[in-house]
Amino acid sequence: MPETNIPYVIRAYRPSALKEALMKMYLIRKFEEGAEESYMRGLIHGTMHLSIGQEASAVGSCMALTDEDKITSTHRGHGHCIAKGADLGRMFAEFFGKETGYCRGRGGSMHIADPSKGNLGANGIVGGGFPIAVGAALSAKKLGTGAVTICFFGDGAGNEGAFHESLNIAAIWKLPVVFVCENNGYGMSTSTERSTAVKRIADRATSYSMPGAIVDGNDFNAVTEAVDASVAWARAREGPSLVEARTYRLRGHSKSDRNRYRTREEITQWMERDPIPRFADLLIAHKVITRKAVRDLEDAAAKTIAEAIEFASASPDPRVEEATKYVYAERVPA
Amino acid sequence: MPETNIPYVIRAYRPSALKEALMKMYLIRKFEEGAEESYMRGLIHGTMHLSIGQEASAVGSCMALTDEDKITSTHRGHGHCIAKGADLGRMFAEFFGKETGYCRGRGGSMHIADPSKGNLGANGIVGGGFPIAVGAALSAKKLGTGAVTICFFGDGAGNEGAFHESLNIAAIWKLPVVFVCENNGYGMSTSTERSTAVKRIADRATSYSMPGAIVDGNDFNAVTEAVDASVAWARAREGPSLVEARTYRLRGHSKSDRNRYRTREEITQWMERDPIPRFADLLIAHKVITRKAVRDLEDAAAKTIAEAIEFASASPDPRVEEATKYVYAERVPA
Amino acid sequence: MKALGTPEVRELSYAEAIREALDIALDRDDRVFLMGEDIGVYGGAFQVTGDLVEKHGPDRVMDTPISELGGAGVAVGAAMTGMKPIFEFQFADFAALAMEQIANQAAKARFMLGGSVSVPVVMRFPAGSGTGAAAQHSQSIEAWLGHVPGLKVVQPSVPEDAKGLVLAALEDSDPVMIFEHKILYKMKGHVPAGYYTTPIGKAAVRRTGANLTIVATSVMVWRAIEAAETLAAEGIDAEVVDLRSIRPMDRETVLESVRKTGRLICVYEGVKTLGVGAEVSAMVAESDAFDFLDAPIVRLGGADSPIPYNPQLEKAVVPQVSDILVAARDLTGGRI
Amino acid sequence: MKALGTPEVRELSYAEAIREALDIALDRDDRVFLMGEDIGVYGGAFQVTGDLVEKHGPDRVMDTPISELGGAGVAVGAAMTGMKPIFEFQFADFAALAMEQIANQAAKARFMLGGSVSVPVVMRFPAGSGTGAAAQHSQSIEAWLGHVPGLKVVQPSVPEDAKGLVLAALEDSDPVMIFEHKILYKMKGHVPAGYYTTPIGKAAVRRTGANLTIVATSVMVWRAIEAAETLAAEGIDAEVVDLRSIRPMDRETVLESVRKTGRLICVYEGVKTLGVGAEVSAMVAESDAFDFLDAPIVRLGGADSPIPYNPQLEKAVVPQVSDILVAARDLTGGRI
Ligand SMILES: Cc1ncc(C[n+]2csc(CCOP(=O)(O)OP(=O)(O)O)c2C)c(N)n1
Ligand SMILES: Cc1ncc(C[n+]2csc(CCOP(=O)(O)OP(=O)(O)O)c2C)c(N)n1
Ligand SMILES: [Mg+2]
Ligand SMILES: [Mg+2]
Repeated sequence: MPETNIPYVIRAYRPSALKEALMKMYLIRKFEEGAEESYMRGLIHGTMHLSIGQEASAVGSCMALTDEDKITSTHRGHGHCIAKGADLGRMFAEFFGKETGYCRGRGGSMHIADPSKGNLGANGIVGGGFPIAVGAALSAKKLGTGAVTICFFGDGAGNEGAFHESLNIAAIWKLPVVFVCENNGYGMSTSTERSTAVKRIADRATSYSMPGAIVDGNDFNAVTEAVDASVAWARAREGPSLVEARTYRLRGHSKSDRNRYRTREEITQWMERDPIPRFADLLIAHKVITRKAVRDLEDAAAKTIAEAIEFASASPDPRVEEATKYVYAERVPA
Repeated sequence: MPETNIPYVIRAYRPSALKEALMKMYLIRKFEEGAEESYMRGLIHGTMHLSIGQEASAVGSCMALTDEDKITSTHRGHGHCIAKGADLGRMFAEFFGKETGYCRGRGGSMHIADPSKGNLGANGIVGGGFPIAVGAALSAKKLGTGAVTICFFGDGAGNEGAFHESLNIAAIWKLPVVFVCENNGYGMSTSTERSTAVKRIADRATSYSMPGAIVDGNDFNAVTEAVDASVAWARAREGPSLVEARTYRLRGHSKSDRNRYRTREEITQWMERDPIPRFADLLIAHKVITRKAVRDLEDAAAKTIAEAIEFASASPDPRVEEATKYVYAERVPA
Repeated sequence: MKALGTPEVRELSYAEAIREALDIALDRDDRVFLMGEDIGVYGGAFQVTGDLVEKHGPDRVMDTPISELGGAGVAVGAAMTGMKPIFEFQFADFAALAMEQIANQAAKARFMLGGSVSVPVVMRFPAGSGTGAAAQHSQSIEAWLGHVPGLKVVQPSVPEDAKGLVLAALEDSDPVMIFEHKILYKMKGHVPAGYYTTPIGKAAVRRTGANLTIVATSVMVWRAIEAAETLAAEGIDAEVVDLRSIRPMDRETVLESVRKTGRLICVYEGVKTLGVGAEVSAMVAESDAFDFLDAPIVRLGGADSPIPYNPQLEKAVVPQVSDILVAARDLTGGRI
Repeated sequence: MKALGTPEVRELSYAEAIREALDIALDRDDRVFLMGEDIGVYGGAFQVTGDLVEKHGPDRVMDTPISELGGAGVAVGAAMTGMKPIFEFQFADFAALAMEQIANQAAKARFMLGGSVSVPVVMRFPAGSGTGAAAQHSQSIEAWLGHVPGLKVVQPSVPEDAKGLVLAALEDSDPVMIFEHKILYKMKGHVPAGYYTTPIGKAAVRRTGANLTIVATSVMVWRAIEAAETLAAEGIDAEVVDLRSIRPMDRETVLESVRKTGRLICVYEGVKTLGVGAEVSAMVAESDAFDFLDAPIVRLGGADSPIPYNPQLEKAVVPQVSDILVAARDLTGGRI
């Protein structure tokens, strides 16, 4: 096979990194399934938003990032969190409202964060992460850390004013931030077509004189190639860019969704474009991994999730007397 | 002269309408000068934003509008108000805080409005008028009035989130609204270049799949031709569009501006592109009016302004006991 | 048995009662239309609009993009130009994105323009905690809007009022903000059929009592009534006043009760500091009812904390029946 | 004559005092930077930043586009990741555009994330009426932010505190909101040179008195002092407490004063209903100081109205010295 026909990720990453990426995609899938099941079993309070079907954009986007690099995530943020290296036990513990959770049980699914790995947090406010991501990029520029920030957002979020203000500021100040739109075709029940006055969200990049690209968001290779280019662009101090990853959420919007706004067929069609087997097949085709080893990975992922759930279940609840701890800093730092 | 070389406005409007337009431009200029002088004399409280140099975009944009059509204006809104047919005495009365003012002395320069002529008001909030204009257009569509709304805004306002949200909504719902950007190169002290990540604000129209056009905002003919086309487009139920009129404010941003962010030369250059003599010359060249008649118009404008100031000065102040009148409706309408 | 001529009385949930009001309004007045995120085919995040889009069509039950500032502002602009829009925020918390159109435009337009425009917009805010939705989906921000002259702000606690206040809001020529409580949506109660309005600015005495006044809002009215029943068994006779309207506030009903009982507890879910109870307390403390007070005025508000996710913590930061009991016993102890 | 070792004391205006604090902060700490509309070469709408951009350069005194939500949010994000931004709103009124980043993000991030992040952002809000700028440029919205747990909210009334509170805000690891009053900017007062901080959460007794406590905020402190002087001549000895901090509020200083005087007037410019005075009143009415009260608690707040443009009307809707005199005489009349 001539060099140029070899997919980007095979050229750019070692087999170990690619296997790890596939493992992360399985972990996300099993994590979401585990969360769904835990929800059914009444272990999880409130609501949550599953990213089943969107694993490629989460993991693919984070390939070129280190723990110094930041991300801002969304209400549909479990995948981003795992892609950025979070501990699964602490994630489940958070969902179960436990003291060992990432937010010590105060935040739940919509606020899960792991600043130690550069994940500044999911957000309950659609579009809430836009300016925060730009601020993180501003810090990186000022502190000279060379870090890049990825701002994940949904197609629906792209209609918030915060999108416009943030992309504009990022552009005029040439900040190292990559805006990754996970366009899954809907904001809750409202299709992109009904909510968004442009066919290609990436075209909005022109309003900020920044590069914009559209990729198949269920194609790990395509996502990684585009986002890596954006990350490199940002690291080279060329400023922000926008990548639109076209994908689909295979589950409902949240736990209360009756899916009345889309058809069974549409969902089935997208199931056939599941990003995980596609990526596994790519790795097998390029001999990065064997089919058997893929099955092993998947099994290992399932086991890890089971253990994480166990850890979370066994963890203690926060003390009710400490309900309002963390509203303010306990002391002024030096 | 072949028909096609005849400027649009000469072809499209009767001489009486064109003379009236020139008169309005003089009225705006003299109004602003009168306001400036009144301010110096201590008759006006607070601050105000003069539109000297921007008369062509105000008057040119409103040429195709009737009293049924609406506009939303800005903090720099005196010109729009006059273009939309306001009474000058009541305008001055408002500036002087009088009961006979458009807002009964409660609003001042930044809130001047004349709903009877379709002017929904200046706005103290930059970008505050965007969604209001879209709402007015939605009413027109729902009520089937055929009315069009013009939303005036500045280059600086184009960086507010409200711009993005409003243009998007107007586009998806195909509403009869024309967004007219008066790009005078600065938002207060901040040049468009330093604040805005795109060279041509009209290019942002692509983010909403709507037509966008740029014109010389000091050229009455160009403004009118572009905005009239947009108004016709809206009346034909084709939806919104965006027109960027490149202009300049010859005075400081407000009364407290020391003009430290721009050069004398720049101001002088733009003085040479004053829209009023340019339009007068065009009308003279096309024999719509004589030079003498132009001078008469200018004199008449000055006289009208003097009378308006006199009316305002002689008007009564609001009664202090009625300071909080109009916070709520006095009664529920039938 | 129903007497002839009395209105039909049925049990509806709070959400159904609101939907009925919206339905009636859409039928009665062409100028009324609904806007909000996912209020069409989805039926609204809390199924308040339900199937209204099927009956009235997508032009009158309009799904908006996720653009709270723009959406609310479009409603404001439409209200200024002849329509009567009802805008649903998906969660009250998102009003933070639209405060400019609510507080700077809608609330002030009539005044700033010297009475030359009206802004008869209605906005609905599903508010409050208790659903495990954490800090950004559980707030009670009625105090923000209650602080804004030009707005009217109501907080129905029973289905009957929820319906009546929506219809009253539509008769009003000023902007009316309706705070609904998410955990009340499923609560059932008697709701008269047909058209009626519940007056804006009037509190309702839900239980009469002689020893103690409990002024409560929204879901706290239910907790106050429950507490009052327990207290009655202990010989403490509490009067429960459902404030219903935050702006304007029904001064007279509250003062009259306090003059009678001499003791006041305000119970509200919003953050205690600068919350609705602060205003109730101050209103009483500056009035002639002050002289009737036999004890300090107690406020039971939400803790000065965001709402936590964990359900036990979530409960701990807002007043519960037990908190009301403790406060009431404390306040009346040995003094009745 | 200046005693050896006492800090140098000079007269500076309130705006100059803030500028000096910003200058010191920029010098001391690389992480500090300023953001805001026209704060660079223009020097800020009220000339608070003045020529700081010349000294510190445009990377540390950054003009932002007219994007309050984005600008404030960028400051929040920068604060979460190691910087100490100071964001200037050109007018406090524009905070309505950024409430989401202030109240939903900055205020709640530490809590929602279980203590794993800090948001040491400082925001400055030029507030208040008296400049003829009408309804959208004259608001006092400290009550909105005072209602939000996670924030700290201060309101300096004198140049010395204005400087000291800016520097204290920068030492704080939580978001601190500083409400400055536009008509105080030119007011001069003693300001110590060099670095010092004024504690957040502490009120200041500006005048001691025995008959009456006047708790005032911001510009009202000056009016209260002026009134107190007139009252003194009439034999009414008023204590004036400058609240300084809205959140946290200095309960003890207020209660101590009320326990002594038995009478309380709260004077504030914000809208009366649900304004700062409501909280002060309720805080006293629920405390043990209640038993010391000899008279109702009086609130003098802004009228329940937007701020009008006409200067006479503008004055009429916010408390003036004469209003304080009337209230004080009324409250103490025949009862001292
Ligand atoms: C400001 C705000 N508005 C509305 C919501 C309610 N909401 C949560 S997720 C969502 C849809 C978001 O759509 P999109 O950005 O496309 O992300 P997706 O859910 O498809 O991943 C909505 C409307 C919210 N959380 N915040
Ligand atoms: C939301 C808001 N932010 C800031 C201001 C202060 N301000 C008033 S006018 C102005 C500049 C506006 O620039 P532009 O939109 O270009 O209009 P121009 O003044 O140039 O006509 C600013 C920053 C405001 N009034 N409202
Ligand atoms: Mg989506
Ligand atoms: Mg401009």
